[in-house]
Amino acid sequence: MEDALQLLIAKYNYWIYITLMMIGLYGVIAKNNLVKKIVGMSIFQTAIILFFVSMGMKKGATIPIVVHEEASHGVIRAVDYINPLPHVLMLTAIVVAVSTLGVALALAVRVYKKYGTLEEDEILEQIRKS
Amino acid sequence: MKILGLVIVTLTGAVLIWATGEFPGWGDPNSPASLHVSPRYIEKTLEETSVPNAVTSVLADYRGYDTMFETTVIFAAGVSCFMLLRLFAGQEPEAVHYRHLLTGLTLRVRRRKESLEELEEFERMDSLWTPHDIILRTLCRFLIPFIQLFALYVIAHGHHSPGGGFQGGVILGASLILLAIAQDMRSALDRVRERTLAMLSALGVSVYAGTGALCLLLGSNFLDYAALAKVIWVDPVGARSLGIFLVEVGVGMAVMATMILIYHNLASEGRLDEGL
Amino acid sequence: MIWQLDLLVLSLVVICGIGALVIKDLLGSAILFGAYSFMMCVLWAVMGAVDVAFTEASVGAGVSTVFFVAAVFHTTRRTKD
Amino acid sequence: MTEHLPALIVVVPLLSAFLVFALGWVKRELCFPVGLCGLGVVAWACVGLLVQVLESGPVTYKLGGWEAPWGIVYVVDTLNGMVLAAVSLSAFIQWVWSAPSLLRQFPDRLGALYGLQMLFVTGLLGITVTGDAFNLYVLLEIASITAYALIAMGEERAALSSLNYVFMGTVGACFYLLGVGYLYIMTGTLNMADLARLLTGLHGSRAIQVAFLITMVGLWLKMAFFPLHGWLPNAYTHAPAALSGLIAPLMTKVMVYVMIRIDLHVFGPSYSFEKLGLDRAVVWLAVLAVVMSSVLALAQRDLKRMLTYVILMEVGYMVGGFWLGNRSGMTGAVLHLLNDVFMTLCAFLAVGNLLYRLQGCSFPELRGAFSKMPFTMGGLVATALSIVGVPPTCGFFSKWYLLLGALEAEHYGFLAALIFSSLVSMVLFFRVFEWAFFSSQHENAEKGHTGSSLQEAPAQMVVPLLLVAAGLIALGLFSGEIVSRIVEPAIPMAVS
Repeated sequence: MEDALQLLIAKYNYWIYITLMMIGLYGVIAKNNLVKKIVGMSIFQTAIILFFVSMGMKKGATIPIVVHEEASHGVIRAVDYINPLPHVLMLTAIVVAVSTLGVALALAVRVYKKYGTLEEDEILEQIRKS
Repeated sequence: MKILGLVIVTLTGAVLIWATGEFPGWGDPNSPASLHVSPRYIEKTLEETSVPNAVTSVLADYRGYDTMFETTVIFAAGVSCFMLLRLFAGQEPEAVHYRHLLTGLTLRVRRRKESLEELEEFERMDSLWTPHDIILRTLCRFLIPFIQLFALYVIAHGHHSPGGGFQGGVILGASLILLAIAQDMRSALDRVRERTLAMLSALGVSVYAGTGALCLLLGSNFLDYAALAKVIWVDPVGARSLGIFLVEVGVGMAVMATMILIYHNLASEGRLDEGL
Repeated sequence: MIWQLDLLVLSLVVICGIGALVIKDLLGSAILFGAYSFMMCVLWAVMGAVDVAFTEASVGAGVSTVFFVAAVFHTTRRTKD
Repeated sequence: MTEHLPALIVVVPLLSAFLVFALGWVKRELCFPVGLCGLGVVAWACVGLLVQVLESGPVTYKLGGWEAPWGIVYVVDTLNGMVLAAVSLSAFIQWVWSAPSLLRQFPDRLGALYGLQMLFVTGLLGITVTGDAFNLYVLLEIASITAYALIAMGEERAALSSLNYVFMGTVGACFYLLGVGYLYIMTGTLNMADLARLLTGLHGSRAIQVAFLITMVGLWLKMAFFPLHGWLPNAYTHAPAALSGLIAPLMTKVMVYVMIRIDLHVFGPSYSFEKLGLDRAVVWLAVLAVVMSSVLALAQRDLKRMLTYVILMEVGYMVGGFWLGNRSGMTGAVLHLLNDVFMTLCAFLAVGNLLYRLQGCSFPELRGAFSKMPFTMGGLVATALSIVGVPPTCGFFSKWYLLLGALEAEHYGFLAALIFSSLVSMVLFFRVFEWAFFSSQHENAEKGHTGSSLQEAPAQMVVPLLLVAAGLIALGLFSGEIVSRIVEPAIPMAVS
């Protein structure tokens, strides 16, 4: 019991991140409305970003901007600063997410112009009829 | 589809959670992620690039190649939206609406023999009724310069504080999007033409890639900003810092122009008329 | 950080995420997605990822939501699920 | 200058993409020649790099001058040297070939279109050349976003198919990213060589197993491996004819290359094939992929749509051959990767030529094509021979290695699938030629609607097609050379 609680406290963050990812993934797979699918896609991407950012976290450390006074004394210790690498990666990932979002919405607008609806089953119905 | 989705999601989630058992604890300072590669970035950033913000130095220098493509991604998205949505052969409508700004009256002009657009007190409208929000307009007029100033600060001060080209560019773009929402897209486009936007976005990314190519021409590796020391009379470390600033400006330009381009095309379905 | 607050923000994120997917109005979905992004941004700021939080605040909660609203404005708010 | 060749192959197309897009606003006629120059330089750099690698071993290039685990490096060995040369050459040929139909179809947005095409090529070249797992993701997204937009420029269902591709592709890329995240949290590095070094100590780890699994699933989604192929047929069918000549040959093949790279040079062959015990299951999946896609291809009544199922079949070959896990199978897969780029290119160039003159390319519409468009159909015949696997063409040799691999691994299911699909493709193409050749008199009697106006496509479109068709035979003739000098060194010694 004690071990399980310990595990829960150490890992519950990861579990919530994965839950979020799965919510997004479910949205992409199972939703019928195209804009809803796009929302699901964005949730999925953002949850992955959250997972990455949490990797860089160090308890007891501060944000990765080196203070000049410390530098002049020649003691910059990596332990005192949060790992900047995941942040950099995730800046890129956020940009990718917003780019995908823009293109996907443009496509959704085009689909709506053509079929007059955003529901996937109604669109497929129209295609089958023609 | 719903059941299939649920099954896939549960399975994937279970597999992913099963693997977390081996992860280092959340926020563990001794995890491999914080021990192997990243300490160098923190310990050497001042010494090697003279940029205190480790995120900026890693973003624009150590992994600057990633960032170049990050900017390219957003450029590609802007070009894609433009290409997918923009309508060129616009049918000229038979009747055009104008609003008399002083009285708020709407005129419907059937045949546009003489254009009213030159006259100061008239404003073109697309739908029959759009609200004439004097408070909103005046307030945005006041706000926008400050937003833009802040954006420029964010770009310029990215070396020492959170922020940088990307964030600043987005804020700069958002200020013009705000103008397009609060007034209408036509007056926003009067300030910055579509052609200017397209040129700016291409120019911004070219500044980034061009800085890298300049280093190549100066005999170093691609994106090795230290090579710039040969042309600007500073030491290599200062040249790195300057190179980072240069590419941040490029990123800011590209991101600003692209965000506005995407918004304009999305919000008017490519007609670039009144917008929302 | 205080773990109670952490848990609160985390559960708000999950609620906003689920809400954005189940609400039967696309405009509402867009706004809830904006709230989701904003909560994310708070989480990251707390984790010390200030640059990422800054970006997410301007991109995820700001520009993305505007894009969503623009797209919904030109399509429809109606949805079946 | 030669030490900077690796940088040139990405920088030149990138800068010319921006230039082409800007020129689209100023002087539209210049877009084509500028892009042509850019791609010419790239093709020269890629071939030069391949020659350099063949002469003096793998080349490493440090971007920004930073050492490997901290900065991003390029690593070029014979495997990606070969893929680079194939990608750049086929992009160059496609650029020349597509100009007339693009000019006719999209005169108003030429600059944006050319710019995106160039960015797509940049993305693919970058994916191929990079030695960093995260950098690969960014470039993957560049290639994907441009591909979404280019596909959506088609008519009818294109936007919907492309949106579907957006969902599947983004989920695939996210899975890949998540896999990289799992690797990063366990090892703390993103560089591929460094990952390979650190992973040898972590072979028993569950997290690494899951990372391997989700990376593979993500890549399979991207390459449309059988159960995850849903997006490909619609997307490629509805894409504009001129652009599917660029996307169809390159996208899936580069993804197969990425899978080979990750399996061999990040996880290592012993981990990928022995530790998890997945190899036989994956080969059985590939068998299913080959059989199902050949059956589905039989059900199609449209040439372009049929070819998209042939692409799925080829993906099945490559994945199956690779996962056989022995030397012959891998040789077959890598050789087939090279051959398939040009086979698919040739097929889609021919279809593009047909579509330049015809309304659509369902079988009845192909009537009389042989007599009216002899060169185009000649190119299609060469492709068909190669896809079926008739000896002088290149398809035969790679299939031969795949068969050998299946025999060595005693995997008779894959063997049977190979033979079955070859027979089916014979039937497939025979049907097409029957419509196109034997029905011509029939059509003359009826004096159909398109009959008199049908003529050969312009020379700018025919000559590239014939060149590629000749290339198919040349690749076949030199395949012994290619195997011994390029493919063999690319496979690690550990694979027996």
